[in-house]
Amino acid sequence: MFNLDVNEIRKDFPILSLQVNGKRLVYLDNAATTHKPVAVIDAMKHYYENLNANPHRGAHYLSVAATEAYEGVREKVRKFINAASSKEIIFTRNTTESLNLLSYTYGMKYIEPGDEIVLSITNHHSNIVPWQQVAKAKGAVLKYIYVDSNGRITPEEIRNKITSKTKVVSIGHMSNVLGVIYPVKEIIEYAHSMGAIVIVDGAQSVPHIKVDVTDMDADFYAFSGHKMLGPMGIGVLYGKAELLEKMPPFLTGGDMIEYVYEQETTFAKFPFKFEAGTQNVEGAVGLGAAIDYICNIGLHNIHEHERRLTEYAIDKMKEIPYIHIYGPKSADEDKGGVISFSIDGVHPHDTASILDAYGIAIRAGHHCAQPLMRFLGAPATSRISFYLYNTTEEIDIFIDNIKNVRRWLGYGS
Amino acid sequence: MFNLDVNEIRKDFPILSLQVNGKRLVYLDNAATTHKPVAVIDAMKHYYENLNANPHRGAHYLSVAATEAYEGVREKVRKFINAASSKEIIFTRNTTESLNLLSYTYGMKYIEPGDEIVLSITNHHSNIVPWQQVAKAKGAVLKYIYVDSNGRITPEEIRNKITSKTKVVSIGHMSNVLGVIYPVKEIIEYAHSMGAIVIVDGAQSVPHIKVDVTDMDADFYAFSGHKMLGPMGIGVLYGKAELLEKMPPFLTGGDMIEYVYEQETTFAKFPFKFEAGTQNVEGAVGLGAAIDYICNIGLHNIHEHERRLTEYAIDKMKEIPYIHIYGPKSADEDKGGVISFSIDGVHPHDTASILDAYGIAIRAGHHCAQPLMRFLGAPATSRISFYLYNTTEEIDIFIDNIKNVRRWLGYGS
Amino acid sequence: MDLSSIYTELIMEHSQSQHNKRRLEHADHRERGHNPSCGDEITLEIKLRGEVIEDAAFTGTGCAISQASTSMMIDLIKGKTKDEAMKLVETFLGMIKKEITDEEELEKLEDAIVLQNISNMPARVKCAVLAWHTLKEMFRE
Amino acid sequence: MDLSSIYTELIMEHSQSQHNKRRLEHADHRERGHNPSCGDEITLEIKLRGEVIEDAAFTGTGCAISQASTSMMIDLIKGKTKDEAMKLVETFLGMIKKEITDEEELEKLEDAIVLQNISNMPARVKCAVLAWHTLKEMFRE
Ligand SMILES: Cc1ncc(COP(=O)(O)O)c(C=O)c1O
Ligand SMILES: Cc1ncc(COP(=O)(O)O)c(C=O)c1O
Repeated sequence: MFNLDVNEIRKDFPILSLQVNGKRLVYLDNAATTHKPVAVIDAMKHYYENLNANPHRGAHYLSVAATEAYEGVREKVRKFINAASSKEIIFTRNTTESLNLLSYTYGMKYIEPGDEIVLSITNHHSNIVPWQQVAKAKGAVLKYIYVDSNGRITPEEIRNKITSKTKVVSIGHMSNVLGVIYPVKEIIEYAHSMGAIVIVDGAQSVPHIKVDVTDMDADFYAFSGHKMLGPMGIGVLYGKAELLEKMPPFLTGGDMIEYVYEQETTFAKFPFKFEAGTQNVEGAVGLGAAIDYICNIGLHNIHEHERRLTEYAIDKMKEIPYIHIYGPKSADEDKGGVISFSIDGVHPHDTASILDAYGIAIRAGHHCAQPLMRFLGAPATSRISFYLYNTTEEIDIFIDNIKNVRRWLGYGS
Repeated sequence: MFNLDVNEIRKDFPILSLQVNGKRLVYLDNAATTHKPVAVIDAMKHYYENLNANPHRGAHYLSVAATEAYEGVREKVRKFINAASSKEIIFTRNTTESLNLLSYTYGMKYIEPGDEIVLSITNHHSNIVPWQQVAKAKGAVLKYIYVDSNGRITPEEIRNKITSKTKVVSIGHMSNVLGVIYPVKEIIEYAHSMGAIVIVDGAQSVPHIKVDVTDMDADFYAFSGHKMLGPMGIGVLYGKAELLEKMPPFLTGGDMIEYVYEQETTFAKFPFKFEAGTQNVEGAVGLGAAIDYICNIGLHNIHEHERRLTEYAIDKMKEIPYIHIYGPKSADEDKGGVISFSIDGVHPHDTASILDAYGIAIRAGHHCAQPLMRFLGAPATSRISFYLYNTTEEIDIFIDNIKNVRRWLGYGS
Repeated sequence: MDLSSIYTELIMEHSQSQHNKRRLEHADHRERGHNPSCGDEITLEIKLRGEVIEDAAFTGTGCAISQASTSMMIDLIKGKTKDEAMKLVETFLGMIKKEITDEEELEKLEDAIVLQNISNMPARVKCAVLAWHTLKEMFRE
Repeated sequence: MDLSSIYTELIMEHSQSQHNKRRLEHADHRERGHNPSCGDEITLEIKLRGEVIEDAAFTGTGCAISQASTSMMIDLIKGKTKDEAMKLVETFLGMIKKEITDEEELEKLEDAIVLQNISNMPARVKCAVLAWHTLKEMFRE
């Protein structure tokens, strides 16, 4: 049962009534970051006005309140992604830090010379560069899973690349360029049968589809608060208890220790072992409010709303002969609300600048996915990406102004 | 000219009118974290309602606005600590991450077997444990500068510990237990003459005294936003350009790269090289508002206000025979607004819990400085710490209730 | 939060009385328990006769709550069998977690029942359970 | 922001005209310039006679702004000495940074003066200065 009132939702987002260059903001850059509902902004304000303290460290009222707020969100995140225990939820700054935590700890400890690390060519830089560092330091081999002409990963490709030599597979759940949602459950099952562990980068999936880390049997799962209506500066790393248990710590210092001697230290248990120094409690509280907001609307509604927008946009774009879409050309089940495209004769940066003059925010460039761009043979693309507050009217405005882009560049439309 | 109206200031801090256990909150735990003025809370709200985007990555209006906001704060921080260039300002999550960035990059690259790393026994865990990891990985030697009976570092001790074998000296500018402000300029000068670089942990100093990294000639300087009226989740690392230039990156991924190929990557220049993934722009904006607030009041006024509070508190505490103060017993020029103490016959945790029942927030425990506690022969202490919004009336309330602590524990007062 | 529900006379008596605070000669079991975040540290010693706890004592430092809780536990378990003692530990931990609220059941904890209200002081729960967890560890081995 | 102050006819002409976009046979200098955050990349080639720039051309890809800016720069420096060209580069960069505003001075930039308004589009400044920085690099060597 689809049930999402986008006009009601828009009222919750103050920034959406902003005027940009004299036009109402049309924000189609949600894969980069998302806006915040009043509930999230207010939760942070409430935190600073009523609960602010250093958690875990104090016996006083505020410290207890801050600890409860912080640990309450840990439990909320656990439930949201269906982890077995809230101890398996580590707060980080963002997806990038979550993945670096893994490369520095699991990677540097367990990868050995000749081991293979398998990545997807669609991975974001944050899920490529850290593994290059591990491969270089450890003499391991980096291999890439390539995609077919629709941006999909075939079962054969999985079987070709993931072998008994594979130690780690690290893959994006959904591409931030092509919008394809990958069959991570199948990939994980196969990788496990080969003895590899699987890390899933969920930066683009957690905000938009129901993620169940237990059902998919992911070993690690990473995502960012700011892409799911939450604040900047807070991210999550989920890890299976038995893996977190044996991993060395990452950042060291306050709060992640048991006993510190001049020459030696014993460490706290996970998740605290991985959270050094004063944490971003405000960020966690904001993330908690974002999860509440999302759950209240319902992820199935959000996904369906985005699927409709995607279908609407793709249909309109396909009518325009000088537009080319990368990746799937229909709003299939495995297509999220991200569409990359090019316009004949127009460089993506000009597209973005000209649309901006009409109040329309899109992204142009390599989308932090240069290996994929090279694979696609496009140095840059334009990209629109949706969230629960976007409307078909906004897509109409976008489409209308594509014609203006062409006109400014000296083409008839 | 001293000019600070604490009653006016208190109006800017909503949380200070909170009732805790039926009493008005008396917050004396500012060395742990500080509260936020309306200006800081509003700046973050304003950011999310008007400017929110992923900085550096987009050509659209909001992305440009977010970039300008973020880079504007970088320049503001530069000016605040008088760095030569805003490129020398790296945003991190907190002091702990700033110091870990250094141990992982500078430490792991430049420390060699047999090299000596010199720390102060007063260092916070965040400025000890990372160096233990480097020493262990590299076969280096960790040495400690000890303090005298008043918590001060003598010139002889500096000369004894810092030698031509010393590669890195990492020292807290002000102790979060004893409140002593250390002569970092002199230490840096001597360390440089021995060929060592010096890292200063300014978590406790930057919020309270004027810090000039150029004048003191620090090689690196670290601090946290949340201890200086700013939000959680944002910290700073200052580094000299020539050192940042040659350091390898820390976290890798989006935004810190130039070109990413499947097997290799070239990195951006500093400061971007050290800021991977979507940064905490909201946090930076909040920090910027905090710096404005502090500059508006004036650091000399803040320091003088705190000195008066410290003097007032020490004088009152010295009148009570069963209280013992650790560190300096008068409000000298080099004593910040932090007083650690013990009460005869009462464990610090009981002190903290009982005071909490009267609305008074103090800290009890090891204060993330176990080596210092061991050096002092105290497994735990109680600590009060001031900031610009504290008053002598609050100190009176604290003193009065110390008597209640004793009473609850069964002693006459 | 009502201090008088926690800093009771009974707790003060136990925390100040040193009657269980000593070293045991010829202990059969010795277990160290600690609370890194507080710095509290106790060593629990037990002397058995067969299955029965003939004597028990502790050394170490900590706050009034942890010292009192330890002393109360020792008073409680002396003369009990290991199994009975373990049951009491579970009852105590259940009380603290508010999983056990049945008054009759809780009466078995004798003096230690006064620690029931410690859950109103979340930061101090660790102090109250330290000794009981240490005993559990000891007998698990 | 007024698009017509940036996407001018002149810029469109230059970005679409291919008259400077070719490879130079026997170039004396070749320099690659690039803009990692955009993916723009040009290769600038220069043929000298003595100190005079006899011919110049470029290859590469980029947005309308960077292509036009490159073409305008090439038109401008042809027939100039290296020193004169370097002065013009400084004038151009000074204009973009708004450090040089004197109209007479800016007139020397000929067509390239139309890029003056690019500072209203901060995200695109890098596109406008790419070729000029590349030329500077080339002659620095
Ligand atoms: C001297 C000192 N250094 C470092 C830190 C760590 O700061 P943070 O927890 O913000 O990383 C603190 C505060 O806890 C401190 O007092
Ligand atoms: C698939 C994917 N992974 C990782 C990231 C990095 O996220 P963050 O910048 O929040 O670390 C992003 C977003 O930029 C992304 O789209």
